[in-house]
Amino acid sequence: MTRYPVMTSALVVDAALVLLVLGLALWVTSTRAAYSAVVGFVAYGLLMAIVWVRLAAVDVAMTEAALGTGLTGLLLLGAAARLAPYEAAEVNGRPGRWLRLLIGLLCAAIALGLAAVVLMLPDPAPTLAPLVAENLPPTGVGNPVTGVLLAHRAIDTLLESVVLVPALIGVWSVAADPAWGGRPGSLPRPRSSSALTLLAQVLPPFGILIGIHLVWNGADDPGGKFQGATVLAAMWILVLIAGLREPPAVRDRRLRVLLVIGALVFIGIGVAGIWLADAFLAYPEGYAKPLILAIEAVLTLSIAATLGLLLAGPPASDHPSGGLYESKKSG
Amino acid sequence: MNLALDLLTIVAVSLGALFFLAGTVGLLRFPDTLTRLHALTKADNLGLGLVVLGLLPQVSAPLAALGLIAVWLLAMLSGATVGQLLAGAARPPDPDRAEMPARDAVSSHD
Amino acid sequence: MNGPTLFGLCGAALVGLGLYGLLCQPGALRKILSFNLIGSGVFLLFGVIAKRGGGALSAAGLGVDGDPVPQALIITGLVVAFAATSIAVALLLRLAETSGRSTLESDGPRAPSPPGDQASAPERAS
Amino acid sequence: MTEFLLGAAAFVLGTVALGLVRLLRGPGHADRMLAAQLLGTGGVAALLLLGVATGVGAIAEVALLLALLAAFASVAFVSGVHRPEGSGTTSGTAPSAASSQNENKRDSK
Repeated sequence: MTRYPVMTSALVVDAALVLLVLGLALWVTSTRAAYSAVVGFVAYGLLMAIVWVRLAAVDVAMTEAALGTGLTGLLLLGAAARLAPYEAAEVNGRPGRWLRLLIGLLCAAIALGLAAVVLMLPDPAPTLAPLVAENLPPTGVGNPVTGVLLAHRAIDTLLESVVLVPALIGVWSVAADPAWGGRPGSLPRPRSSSALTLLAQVLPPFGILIGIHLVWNGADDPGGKFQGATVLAAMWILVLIAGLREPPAVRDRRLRVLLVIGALVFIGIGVAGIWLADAFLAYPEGYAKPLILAIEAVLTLSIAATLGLLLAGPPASDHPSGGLYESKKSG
Repeated sequence: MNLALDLLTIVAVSLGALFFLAGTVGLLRFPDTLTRLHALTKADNLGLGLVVLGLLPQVSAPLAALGLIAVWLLAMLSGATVGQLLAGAARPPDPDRAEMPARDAVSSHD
Repeated sequence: MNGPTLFGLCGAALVGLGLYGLLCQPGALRKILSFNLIGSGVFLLFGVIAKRGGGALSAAGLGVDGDPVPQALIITGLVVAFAATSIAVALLLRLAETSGRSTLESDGPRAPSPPGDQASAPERAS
Repeated sequence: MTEFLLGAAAFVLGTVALGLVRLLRGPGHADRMLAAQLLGTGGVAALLLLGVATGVGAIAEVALLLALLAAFASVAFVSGVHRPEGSGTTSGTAPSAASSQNENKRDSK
């Protein structure tokens, strides 16, 4: 298993990918209709997943595939559809021709500067990989990325899972006052269709299986809680869109506990580490792997719920079928 | 034996690639959304299916083979559903629009 | 020219493109998209550094051939970028709902169009 | 064999990339989404080919994820098309300064 068995074919794939990615990026920035730009962006995320595979970052590729094409696509496509009526007025805000030229030149200069940096990267490249490989066995996990996320740089991961909660509070906080505490209402509610219902009934069991598999496997192989949580969130949202379930009301106390339990368990184990292993977020000898798995399991649930609710948007109304539009008409 | 399996891989993967090409040509050349959708679903199911078939002899672990088949089945399931949904979106079942060809409905309402 | 360098140059170009879109596109949703492109370009640069720094792990027989530290950072970054995008989209939808516009320009007082009256949106003078 | 599989991956990618011309041309949102859908399936095929060619089994799981979530974007698309129904007849009324190549191609039904 050599890294580049055949240099030329591999390089052709890479070059094709780069051209495609740049072409789509150009389309996203330059096309006039926002909806087309968003569709281009979804395709762009898909290609980026393949790019990550080519860069030997399979963990990242999974995250990109799940977040970039799945959840972000839903979020942005929905927003573009709802913003379409306002779009015609946007043309007025365009900067003038000369200003655009100037901006273009400056951006090109920045890109060229970055390109120069890429070409001048030190060779041999500095790396922390040997250090990680050396320190991986004590953690008991076999996937170096998971090891970094949960053992070596656990503070980053903790802050990240904490930061998702304020992000959700931020989304909720743009709700209109009377709607506070109600059910999220940004999800699209298409006309009920048997195909959609079928998809929402058949796909989630597979999705949940794959999500659990990703989390469980993430200890030793590519995968992990973010990827698994994204899949779980996507399945939940699919069920909500199909109308098989209603999104939970924001004031629901059990929901709120679910949202923060992951970070709390993480912090709790981290604080316990001060006494048991002499450092915040350190794991006692021999217990690293079970503790990491426990944290991953609870964090997965919390992250999945948070991601799903981020997509579902701010609370809209208490009306069972109430979207934003219904609540506005009545008010 | 090995040669035969390799040959199977080459034939099936090439055929699959060909179906992708056919699907693309159809997507580009066919006159309206529904016929394009038709071309696309052919490429989806047959192209991917043939590629998976071709790759099966090349993987050693049975679990990996199972994974390949699972990918194909999932793609079929979502492809079929999405085909339904997109077709519904391309031609909404309103009586005043139903008789129009999809492309006219698309461009004339602007 | 090898693969990682190619992707590195691609990342640099993405940052430039995204920056241009962020500055020149008037629509706020387009700005969000462009901002995501910039972020994606930065992640790509990180990924190239991870790939270049790899090799030691594959030698150790772990089967992963990139520096896991930048890769872990990219994963964290992707999730946070999604959270930030969802906040931006929520703010933007609320802005459109209350003020009837989807741009960020603030010059001059605008007649507030009633929320939901979407037909009147394009008639506002700029 | 590796070379052949890599070549096939490049071919499939290049082919579905050609399909992206449909993304440029439209004319409707549905057509654009079709191009993205084809790119999705082609991407899954290319990933499977790459995975077997390089011997990294986990790549197949990326393909699995893509296949699982490809339907998702299309569901969003379909729901998005129905949402602004009846209210989105504003396109084309704006004074478009430069060449409005896409202005009239939006199907805002």
